Amino acid sequence: MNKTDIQIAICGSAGEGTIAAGDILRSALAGAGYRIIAFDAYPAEIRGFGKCVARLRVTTEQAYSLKEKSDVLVCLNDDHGIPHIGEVRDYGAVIYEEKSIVPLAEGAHVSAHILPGQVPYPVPIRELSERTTGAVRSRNMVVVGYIAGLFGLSREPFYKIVDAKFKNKGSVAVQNRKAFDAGYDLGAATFKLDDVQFGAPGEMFHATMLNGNAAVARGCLDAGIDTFFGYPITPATTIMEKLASEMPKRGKRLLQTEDEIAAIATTIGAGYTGARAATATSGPGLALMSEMLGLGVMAEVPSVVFVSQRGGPATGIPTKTEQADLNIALHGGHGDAPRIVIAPTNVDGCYRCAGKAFEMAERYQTPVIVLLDLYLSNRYETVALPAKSPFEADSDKPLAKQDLGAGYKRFAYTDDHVSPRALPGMAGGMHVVTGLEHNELGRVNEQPDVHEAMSRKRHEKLKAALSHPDFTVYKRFGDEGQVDVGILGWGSSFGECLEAMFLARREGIRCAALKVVMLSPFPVDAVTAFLDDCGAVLVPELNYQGQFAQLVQAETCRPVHRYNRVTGTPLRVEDIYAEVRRLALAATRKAA
Amino acid sequence: MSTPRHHVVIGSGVAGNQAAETLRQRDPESRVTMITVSKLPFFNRYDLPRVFRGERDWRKFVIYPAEYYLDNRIALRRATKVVNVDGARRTLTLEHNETVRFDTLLVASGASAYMPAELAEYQPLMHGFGAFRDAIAAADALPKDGHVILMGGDTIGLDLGRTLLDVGYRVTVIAEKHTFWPHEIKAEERPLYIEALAKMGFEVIDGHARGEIAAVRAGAPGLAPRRVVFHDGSEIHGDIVMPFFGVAPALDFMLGSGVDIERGLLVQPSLRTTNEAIYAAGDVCQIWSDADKRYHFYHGWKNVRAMGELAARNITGADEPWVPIQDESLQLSADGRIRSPFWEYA
Amino acid sequence: MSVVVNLKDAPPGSVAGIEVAYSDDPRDSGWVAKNIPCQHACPAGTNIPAYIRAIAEGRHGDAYEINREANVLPGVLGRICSRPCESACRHGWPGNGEPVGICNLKRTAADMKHAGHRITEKLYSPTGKRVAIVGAGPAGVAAAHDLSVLGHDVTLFEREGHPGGMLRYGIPAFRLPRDILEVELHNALRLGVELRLGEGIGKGTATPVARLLQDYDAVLLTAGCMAPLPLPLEGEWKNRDPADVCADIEHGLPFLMALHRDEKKAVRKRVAVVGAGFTALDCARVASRLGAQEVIIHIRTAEEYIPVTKEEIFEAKREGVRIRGLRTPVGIELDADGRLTGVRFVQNRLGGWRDGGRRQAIPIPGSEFIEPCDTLLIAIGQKTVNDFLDIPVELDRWQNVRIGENGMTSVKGLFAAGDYVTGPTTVIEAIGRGRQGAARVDTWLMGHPRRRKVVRIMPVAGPLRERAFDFIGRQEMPTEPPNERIRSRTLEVETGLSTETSHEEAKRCYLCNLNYQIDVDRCIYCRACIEVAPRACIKLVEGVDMEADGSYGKLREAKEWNRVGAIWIDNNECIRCGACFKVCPVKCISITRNEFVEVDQP
Amino acid sequence: MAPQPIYLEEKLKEIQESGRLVYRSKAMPTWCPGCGYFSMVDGLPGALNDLGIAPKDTVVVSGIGCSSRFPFFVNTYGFHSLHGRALPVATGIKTANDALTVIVVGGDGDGFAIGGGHVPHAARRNIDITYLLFDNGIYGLTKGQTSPTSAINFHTTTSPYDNLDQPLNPLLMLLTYGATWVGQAYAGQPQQLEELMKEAIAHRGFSYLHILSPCVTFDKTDRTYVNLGELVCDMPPGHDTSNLSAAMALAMDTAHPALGVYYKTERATLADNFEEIVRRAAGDAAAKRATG
Repeated sequence: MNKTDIQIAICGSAGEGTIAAGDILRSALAGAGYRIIAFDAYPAEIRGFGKCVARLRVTTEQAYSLKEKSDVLVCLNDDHGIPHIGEVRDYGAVIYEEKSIVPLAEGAHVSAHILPGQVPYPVPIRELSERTTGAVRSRNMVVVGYIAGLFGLSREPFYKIVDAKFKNKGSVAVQNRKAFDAGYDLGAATFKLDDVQFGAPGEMFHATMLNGNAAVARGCLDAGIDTFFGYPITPATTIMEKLASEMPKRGKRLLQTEDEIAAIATTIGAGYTGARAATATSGPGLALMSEMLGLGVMAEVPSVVFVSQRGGPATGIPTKTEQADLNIALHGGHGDAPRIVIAPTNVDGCYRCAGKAFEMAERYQTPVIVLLDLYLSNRYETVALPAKSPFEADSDKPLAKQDLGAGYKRFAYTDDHVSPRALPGMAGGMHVVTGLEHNELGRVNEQPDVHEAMSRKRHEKLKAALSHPDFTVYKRFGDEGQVDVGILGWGSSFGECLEAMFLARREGIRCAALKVVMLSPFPVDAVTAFLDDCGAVLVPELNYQGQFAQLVQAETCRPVHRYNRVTGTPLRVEDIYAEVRRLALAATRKAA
Repeated sequence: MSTPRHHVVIGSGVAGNQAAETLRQRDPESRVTMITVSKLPFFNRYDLPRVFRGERDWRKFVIYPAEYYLDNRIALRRATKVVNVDGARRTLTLEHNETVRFDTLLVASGASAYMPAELAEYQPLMHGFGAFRDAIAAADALPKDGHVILMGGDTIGLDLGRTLLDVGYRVTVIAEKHTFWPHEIKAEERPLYIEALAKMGFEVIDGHARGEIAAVRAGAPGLAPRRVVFHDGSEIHGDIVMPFFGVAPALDFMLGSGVDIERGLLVQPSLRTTNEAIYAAGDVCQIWSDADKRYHFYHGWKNVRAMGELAARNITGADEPWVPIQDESLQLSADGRIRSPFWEYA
Repeated sequence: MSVVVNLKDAPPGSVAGIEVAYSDDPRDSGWVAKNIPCQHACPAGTNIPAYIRAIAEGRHGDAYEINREANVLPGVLGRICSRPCESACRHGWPGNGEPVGICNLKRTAADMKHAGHRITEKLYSPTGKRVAIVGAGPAGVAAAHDLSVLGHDVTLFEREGHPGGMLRYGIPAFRLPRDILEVELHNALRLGVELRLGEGIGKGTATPVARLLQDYDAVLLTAGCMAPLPLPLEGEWKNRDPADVCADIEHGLPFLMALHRDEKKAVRKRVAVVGAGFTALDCARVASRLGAQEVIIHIRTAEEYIPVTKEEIFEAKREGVRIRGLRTPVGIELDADGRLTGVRFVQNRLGGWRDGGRRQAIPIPGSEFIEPCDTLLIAIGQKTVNDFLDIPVELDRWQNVRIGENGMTSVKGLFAAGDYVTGPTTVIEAIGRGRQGAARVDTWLMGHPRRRKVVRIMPVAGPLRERAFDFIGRQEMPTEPPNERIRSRTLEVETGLSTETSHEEAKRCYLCNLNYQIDVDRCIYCRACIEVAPRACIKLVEGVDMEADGSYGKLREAKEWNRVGAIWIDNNECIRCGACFKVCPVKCISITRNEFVEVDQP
Repeated sequence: MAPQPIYLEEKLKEIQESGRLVYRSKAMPTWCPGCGYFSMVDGLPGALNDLGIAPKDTVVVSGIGCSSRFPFFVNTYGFHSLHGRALPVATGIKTANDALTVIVVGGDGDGFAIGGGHVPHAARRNIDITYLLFDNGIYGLTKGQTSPTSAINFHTTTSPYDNLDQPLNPLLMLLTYGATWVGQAYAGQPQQLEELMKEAIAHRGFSYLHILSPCVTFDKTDRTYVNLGELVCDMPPGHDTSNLSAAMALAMDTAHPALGVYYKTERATLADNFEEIVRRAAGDAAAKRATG
């Protein structure tokens, strides 16, 4: 049985259907039983002349990140395709538009840049589209068909996806099938010179293909979300879009507010009533929400905020990925405002963190921030989701009957620092929540000892989250015991860390990796123990400051080596590995 | 000149590659671009019969590794077709609508199989042998112990025929005036050579006796897939039919370039065409011979390679005339075997 | 859309209820001249897009009539035209594919028109003037037709037994069936033209030219170009015509003419033809049919440069004809019995360019060689003969009669036209020249030109095409199998397009007479049109060059927003696919049909 | 009507000699081909040119959104600020330097959703700026969600069961908020658009021009060129632009959006009031105006 591990990149202008082509390819291949990791990059302009790249890695065994080199590159457009030719491996395929309709200067055509080891496949993409549909917009379907034909894939999964995708659009499905077939026939008739081989999918991987945002939405739904409020912002919008179509089906409510300030306010209002409520935003929105999050902390109202990070500050690079909102997530806002911050590392984690976030928000009566980033939000992976929701339907601290009535203290001091919460509508539970400092009853109180005690309560109650049931706070991979190099990673870039660790071990380096999912409260003991096992520790992350490295150093008082990139693109496995190798060599030299 | 000279070579065969290498050595600062319609880098065409021995991986046929082109700074542009050359402006247009400027141009586009006009309409029923994929397609169509009909039977075809016989196929040659091309054989010696073919294991049919070839047809159900029908009404059956009528220069793109063309590009003994910036080498050119006052084609990989080298030398300042280095005479050895200098490449 | 054109009522006003404009602005006439390359290339100025559109709409009769306005023999030209239009066709421009099969469609118009098709002739009132025309070849027939339409009494003199000239006596029947020729000649001449066959003119005849000048108000000489050029040989053959010496050597044109007078002609086994024109090819193909085993055409330059269509060369090759280049005959080899054994050639190299796009061939000294053959047909060209003239007429340096701008020779009332004036050309050119000659005679007789060419601009509701049409492949002309052809001297080689294939072919025409324009005042520069354009045909422009004749030249494109004066459709690049028209959000793109029409000038 | 040939070089000369190209930047607009915003970015240069306002004396301020890319395509001073915050930025500029011509451009989401809180205040203060509101009834930059002016039953990604919220009536709002010049134009009628821009800019006080425009990429059903082209109509004959009630009545007829000037009046501007306050502070009793 041939193992399949093929990465396809499709490159074109926004509006050429680049992303849609990637979507159809990955959906069809997932439908055929392969495992997929896919990530698209696209610009702020809707159409215009911006570049889009859709990449998908198709495997029979679980992979954790995209590969450095693609096996197949499709250039829908010369200008955008040329810079990407270098990412194709030797004997990989470069598929490109055969002819230009405008005269080109020397070197302006993809064919001028194909390296001697790569295999060129000129295709009359535009012509086939026009020939079959009379228009240019089916170029992407021609290309999808060509790939399927060239690599001998079955047509059926593609037909299924095309029909489903365009089922409400009249003749579009038929047109697109025609364009697909035209591409397929040409691909099948093309003499194949590359060595890209699709093996059979192997044991059918019965999975759903989701991107991070869709997984978040599924997690919300499985956790029984009641209300959602949001304001469109890249790259979080699709969470709302997904929920907008799904929640009403379950009788649940979603409101698009006029801005993020309103979004968090409404979320907290709903949370106050006992509803499971969430909002989703990105860095700029989180900044707007900071003040209101403080109210959530002070009022001990559960709320869930999904934050998908993008390049900042200000409007920054809004369609590029970055992990630079860790600090604002941990510390944003005024005053001592502790909150739970968790960061999934893959699409499956998005689902689990989303569901668990509602449990934690309720159990610890606090805002919970789930940190994603554009790379994870938009990354597609095939995941096997549980058939039945694994999340608790109600995580609220049980409220005993005797608690209610005249003596009811909404903010009572308790052993676990969590107070029993009464919801509007409960007889005898009436109380006032306020942003002002208050006593156990919720009455305004500015006494020094009260503020100190209440601050302690708000901080201490969160510690229990470090042992929240059925939740992976951290996890170690690779060699057990003492190792030369350890990699400490978080969030979306952990997949690259893991692949780099596997690579290092294949190269004979004693190496281990630790993923940290819960960032606040911080699992100090576990991380310290890991650091003590490692000769040197590398902390790769997608921000300039080393925000996570700072956190680790501050919490553990141990030195770490930072590896920071802010290119707007994901980390590269080879780069992380190079750092690991450097550290390992240094260790060997020191030992010698 | 502030920008480096740009040498463009059209064709990535023996002549083109030899020329590119020589240009790179003799003009180290220049840009060298090699343009070819082929998707494969330079491979050994003389090895193609190996396909019928089961060798299917094109990488085993390739002469140079990819790094060769990178190391030698030869920009190799594959799957790229030149459609037009403007000799006055020194530009060429590629089929995909890109314009490339050159300081010097070497046309080494070689030749493609010649197909007599009366057989042109039957081309879909025949298997070519010019490109790697043609060889694969022919091999795919041929069953074990199958029967190959070689029409014409030039030296390329006979060379393939030797391999086919060796591997155990049945091979029929329909001999006519292109048989043994490019060798010229006296009419009286011809029967001896035909006889020699038969000794080698070929089944030989004299096409002339049958009124030359009339048609190639698909086989009826239950019969062999192809049949060749002669004017005299007789026919023979086989699995594949392969035409070997010699070659014709591939130079459509040079029409309108202002460069003189008869059957090939007409060049001086220096291999220069009538445009001082444009040279030609290999099967595409007809070289003027002062000795017999005629234009000549020269064939065979040794000649072609020498032409590539000479053209590149003359492009870069030498002024040397062409001297053929491979003789073109066909011989019959004492034991009655045919020996062609074009077969001496192994 | 169906439009009935009625020129008699033309300007100003409307055509079939559609308001039209007429313009003689050089920008508009320049547009038509440049943008309809086929029509521009046609020596007769045939309105090609209009007739192809008619075929696309299934109106073959109308297509035939549109042809007939420029050329009275559409069925003939649809078979044997040299097709300068197709070389010019926009569909054949780089990147656009193959040219439209214009000539084949012309044949379709003739072959597929209704059996009871009625010919339209726009007759002028009788003038009472009498005109004699000498020579019933293509030029003479076209002139006779036009002059009779214009109301003159025409007498047409022809030396041979039938009208048609080269059409009948030069072109073999396998290319031009005689029934087709008969019908169209009859149609051209039946408006009262008096046809006098077997009547030579001039010296030694009953009808000297001087007499004609007395009896008629004007005389038009269209005597053609029927004398073969002698083969210039060297050495012992210098200034000798080998055809006079050896029975195996003949001049091609007399050979063909004799054959077409139904005289018995034969060739031997190995035929050599020297020459590079249609006559040489016809000789070779006839020789194949007469049983030759080897037919080789020897040419001085190379195949690339010879002035015949590629299709013609291909068909000849399929019939076994071979072409060998770069050789000039210099001598003849005879055996002891005086029979031909071979032709001595000298090897040529190519030289510079001659006028008319031909290459020069320069013999290489000392490179002589002999090609064995037993029949030689010489077809290196023709010239006019003037020895029949019984009155002095001024000649030019090629010994052709000299005519002035009014078409008249040095003798008052004596006009000349066609190949007789220009030297040998093509049939379509001869027809164009014949018509021009007729117009000049008419102008002289009436004292002023009676018709004038203007541009008619007619709005069109939408693109008449689909982008998908551009991907239809050229429909190849089906032919009889080579084996069948060789057995017959009259079996027409080309069998004609079918109804379906002709319809497909007609759809391929870009309809270059449609002018796409953007109303700059209404354009919002949104570039929706550019996005859908199939080529670089819509441009952001800052200026336009003006040509010396007052027409538009190249558009100057703007790269920066603040230099963009207008978005404009470059009609030179435009392939009339209509995509821009469909997509424009503010509907600022208009389509008009711009074409030359002749209007009366009272 | 008989066809009228268009002669390119005459048209180019007319456009080039007009001087309007000076007001364009070098950068080609990046909106989707066919976008209505093209007619606006073409109209403003014409308007400024006709008014003789030099590019250096003009500031174009915008927020975030498709239309807010506008400043990049005109050759004036420009300020591309944050989502919804264009009006306050413009207020600051105008307060600091009253000699500048300040034009605020923005879309329906920017102006009436996130920035909705700013609009009433800019209007009631009668700050002498021109607000060009490009209304396509959708969020374009975030790829097609409902906006505050989206029609009822409009289907978007965030209203998969259709939008059921009543759309705002910006014209009515602005009339209510106290804008002193209110008009409406349509992207598909570029000449009129340009005329109205000119009048709005020339107006002394807060002028609000509402411009109907299609989003050709995300709205294929509602505000298309075809639909808008059929709906829009001329001002009723004899409309009295000084009659606020008549203007409001007209603004309420959203089924037939009339194009032209709805209402205009003269009132002290923010700058006037600044000056008045300065005078009052200086004790100039004579400067006290009747406020009635």
